[in-house]
Amino acid sequence: MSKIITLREAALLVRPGDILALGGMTLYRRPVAFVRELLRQRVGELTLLELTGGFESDLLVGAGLVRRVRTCYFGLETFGLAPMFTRLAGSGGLEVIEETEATIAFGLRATLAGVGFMPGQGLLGTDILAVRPDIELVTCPYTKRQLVAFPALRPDVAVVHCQIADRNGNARLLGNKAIDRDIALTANRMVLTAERIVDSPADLGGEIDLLGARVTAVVEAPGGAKPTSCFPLYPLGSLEILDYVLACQREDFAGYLERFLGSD
Amino acid sequence: MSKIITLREAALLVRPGDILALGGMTLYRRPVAFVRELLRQRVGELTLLELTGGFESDLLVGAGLVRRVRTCYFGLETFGLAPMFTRLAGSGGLEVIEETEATIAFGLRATLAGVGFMPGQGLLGTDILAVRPDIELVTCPYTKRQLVAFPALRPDVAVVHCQIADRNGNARLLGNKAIDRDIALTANRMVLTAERIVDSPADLGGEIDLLGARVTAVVEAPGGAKPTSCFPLYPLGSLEILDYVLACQREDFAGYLERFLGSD
Amino acid sequence: MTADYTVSDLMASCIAHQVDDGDVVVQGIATPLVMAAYLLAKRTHARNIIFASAIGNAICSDWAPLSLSGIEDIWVGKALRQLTFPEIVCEYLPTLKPKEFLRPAQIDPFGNTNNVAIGDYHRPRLRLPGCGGIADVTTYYDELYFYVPRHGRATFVKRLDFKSGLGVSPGGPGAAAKGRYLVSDLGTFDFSGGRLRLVTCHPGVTPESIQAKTGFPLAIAPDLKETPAPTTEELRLLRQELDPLDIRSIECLSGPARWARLREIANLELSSGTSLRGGLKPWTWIIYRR
Amino acid sequence: MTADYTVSDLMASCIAHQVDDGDVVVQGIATPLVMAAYLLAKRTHARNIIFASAIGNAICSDWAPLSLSGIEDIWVGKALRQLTFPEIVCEYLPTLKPKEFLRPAQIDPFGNTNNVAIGDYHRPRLRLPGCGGIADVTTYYDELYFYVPRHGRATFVKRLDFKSGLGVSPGGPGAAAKGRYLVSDLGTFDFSGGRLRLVTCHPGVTPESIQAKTGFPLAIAPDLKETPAPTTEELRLLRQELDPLDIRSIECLSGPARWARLREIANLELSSGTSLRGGLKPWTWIIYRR
Repeated sequence: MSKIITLREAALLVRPGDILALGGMTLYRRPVAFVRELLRQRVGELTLLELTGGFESDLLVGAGLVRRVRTCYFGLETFGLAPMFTRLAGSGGLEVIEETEATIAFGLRATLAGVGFMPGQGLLGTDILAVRPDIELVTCPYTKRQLVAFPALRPDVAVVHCQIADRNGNARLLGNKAIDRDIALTANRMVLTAERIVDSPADLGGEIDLLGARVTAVVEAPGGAKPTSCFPLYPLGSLEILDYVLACQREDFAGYLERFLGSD
Repeated sequence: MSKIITLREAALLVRPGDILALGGMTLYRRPVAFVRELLRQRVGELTLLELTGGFESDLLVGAGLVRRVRTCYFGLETFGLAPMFTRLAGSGGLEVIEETEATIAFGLRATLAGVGFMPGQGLLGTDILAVRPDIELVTCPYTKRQLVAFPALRPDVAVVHCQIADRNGNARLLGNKAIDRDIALTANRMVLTAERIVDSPADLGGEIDLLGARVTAVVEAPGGAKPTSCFPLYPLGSLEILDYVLACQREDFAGYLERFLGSD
Repeated sequence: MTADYTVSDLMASCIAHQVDDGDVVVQGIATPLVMAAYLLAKRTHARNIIFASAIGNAICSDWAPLSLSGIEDIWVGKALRQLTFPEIVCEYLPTLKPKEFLRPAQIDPFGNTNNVAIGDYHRPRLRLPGCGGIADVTTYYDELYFYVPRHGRATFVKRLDFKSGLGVSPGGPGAAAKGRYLVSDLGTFDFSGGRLRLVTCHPGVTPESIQAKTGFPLAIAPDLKETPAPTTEELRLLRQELDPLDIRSIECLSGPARWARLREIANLELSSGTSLRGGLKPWTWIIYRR
Repeated sequence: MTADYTVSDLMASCIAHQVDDGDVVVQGIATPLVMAAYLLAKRTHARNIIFASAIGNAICSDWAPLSLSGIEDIWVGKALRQLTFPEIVCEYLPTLKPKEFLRPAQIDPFGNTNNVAIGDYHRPRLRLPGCGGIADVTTYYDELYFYVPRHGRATFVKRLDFKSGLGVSPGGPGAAAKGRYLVSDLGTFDFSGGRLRLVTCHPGVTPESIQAKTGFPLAIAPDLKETPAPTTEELRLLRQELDPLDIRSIECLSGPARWARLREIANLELSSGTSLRGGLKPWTWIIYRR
């Protein structure tokens, strides 16, 4: 019973309304090929859960498939603001759940530990708490100090692009590890896209980052992170990212999207 | 300003009454050479903090240098009970703070996060809570479920034996990782003993497990884990462990200790 | 018991049969019998199981024969990944809820266990090594599996001296479901109705002799059967491939017999050089190649 | 400002001087100016600093020149260790309390900052990318360091639209200690007395012109000085070794000028093949050698 399926089949694992967690960060090792297929199938009403939102996240937002984003940064780094996120979040067309590194990291750790929260430092004294009325405080029973109770986070489905995986979904991540291991362990469904698939763990050439036992499906997708980077196979496609920024600048998101979906 | 010092100098970093955390586990990659030096200098009134206590821990206990142990297992695995721990804990000559894997793991994570506790599953319904009146419960503000608030743990001094380290204390751990990274990051003082010391991180041949920035002193100690194992350099000295068990069996701990201190 | 196999062979076979293909299985400290059984399952009907272990702090899918002095060969040399212990405890165990065979020093009819102290906790007749993570995982594992290599009234007790592992409350919710299986050197048991119940007697063992060695009245399954003997292929695998030094049988021994056997095995490993095998994955060796 | 160096050279030099040897220093997202400064410190007076970074999720002691498309060359190819992001957030940052230079979109006189939204949060005039971890780390860092590449009244505000980074409460305990340093393209500042205070003006800049571009009354140090220019050796290192493509200057640009410069750098990297260098450590390459 092989886990290897096509991109088209894998995209069916994402259902409208899902909390979709994307691996990698901003412009690095993003599951772009998978997102292209989601855009083709127009799976909508999504909640995007990411460490940082970037290029392909902005396409999903611009295409109207995202209802809500949960991330601590959504932008194109040195290339500037993420155009569609900036527009839609500014006009009220997109719900933003204000996250920080700690709400995401401790939230996933709470789910991993099987509990409803993790206490940590952060947020106290800032306005984040005012726009996150769902976040409660907790008093340390030992120090009596007030702490933030970071609530547990769990994706419905996680999608991670990796450099190399075996047929069971054991995978190595080179480059940023981001929160990929954590979304893979906590998601109810987990899709792995890989530059290369090998037969057995012994062929991976190093320790795994993702455990096959938690992987639902594996898709072969060489170049599947482009134009984001896939260290050390290919660098960030800076010119492609600039093209996107400038297309949006001249109000041509729709045209860009059409060209993007036409490419493969 | 080199961090490289001798075993004798390093042992001075442990002060009477310290909470001493030992790296490795049970019979694997234990800092035995360092403990031999502690036994020679007779640094006492120690609280031993370990994932699991084993051979060298039993020597410290038998020599009367330990006032209190904090561990979730103290024994010699397949070789049976740890003779001196068993005797002294049974006769009231040793205080045992009953730990479990979770009290140790979450306790160290609390310290790492800079908070007084971490909530987790475990202990509820068992008698551990009855003998650990210092452990409080906490209610999850979201689920209203009662959880154990594992209290923060911090060693005064941590000692870890590694296969290879650089002069700054960046080190790789092969074999069991145990709680070594966590005691190294949380301890106020940190001693590293190493089979081999190289000049720079580039000579380590792989990713580090311990960060030099948190290491106080580095000691070259080839064979420094014997008779416990140091994977893959040398296996467990099963016959040596048996010799110890049988010496204690014939009430000759003192003779064994003398021979042990005479060896190097 | 016939002379064809040992009781540890039989127990390894019983444990192996409880493992399903695809399981994540966990081994505690000093449990070679369980390791032999997991390897047996992997080499027969459960090729895709994943091992995790207290020793090695690793997840593995590949395997090596059992070893006394070179126990890390299995867990480290063949690891898919080595983890830190806090990762295992705070993340992997609660998330994966693996199948684990626990060995209690005391167990009551409801699957509550003690590995901390015999007698009064503060002045014990026998201080035990401690419960490791049993007081943690038994609060959230959905199913409990046990093994007892030396069945006796000291182990099967009406009332525990100390509860360091959580079974079920008599008649409590889910009582029947949580306790699942126990194998001793005398028979196999389930927890039907929430109480330990004898299901099969090992060949040559009577239910009366088991009851006599059990410190509380045993429920007995109406269709009590004999435990099936290990197959010829299982015995071949155990003896020739998985555990040729018979390390699994150590758990059934105690005192001088155990020490003698340990010495014998240690000497055998030393003379045959099996205590540190080759075949380790390259990244664990990188530092020694230069 | 003389023609000998750019304002980003000067700011890099200023930031480098704030780094002490042995520091653990952290770089946030999209902050090449800070990276250039850290490398400059490492190559001059602070050889033993350790870098950690949001991009790369790694701890490094070795370095590589700045790159736009190959930014991971520094952080991954040269890593002492790659970490998962939760390890960094939940463990390393609170434990190491590193030195980090934050770039606020808005900052008030007390070092409170905003990187979330300009205008009303729910209907912002400009939605910003978000604060990353600034709302977390500023609650426990003992000292705060800032840089502002484009000094203006939009950034230096009397009252924040949204507080996503914690400075000090006016007159609160430890107020003077927490805010430590700010460098902009016009001058350098401390938080003496708990309020932003001008300490040096960059060459050619007057305190009046800085006040005119600051949205609140500025305190001014009694011994106001001129910011020392970068040394010849610092300029040589920045231009020839650390950042020959002048990626650090991008942060001082905006709009079409920025896009044009980015395109120029990207094309340069493509043509020179510098966007993915060699020299990566062997274990990152293992899978490609076969």
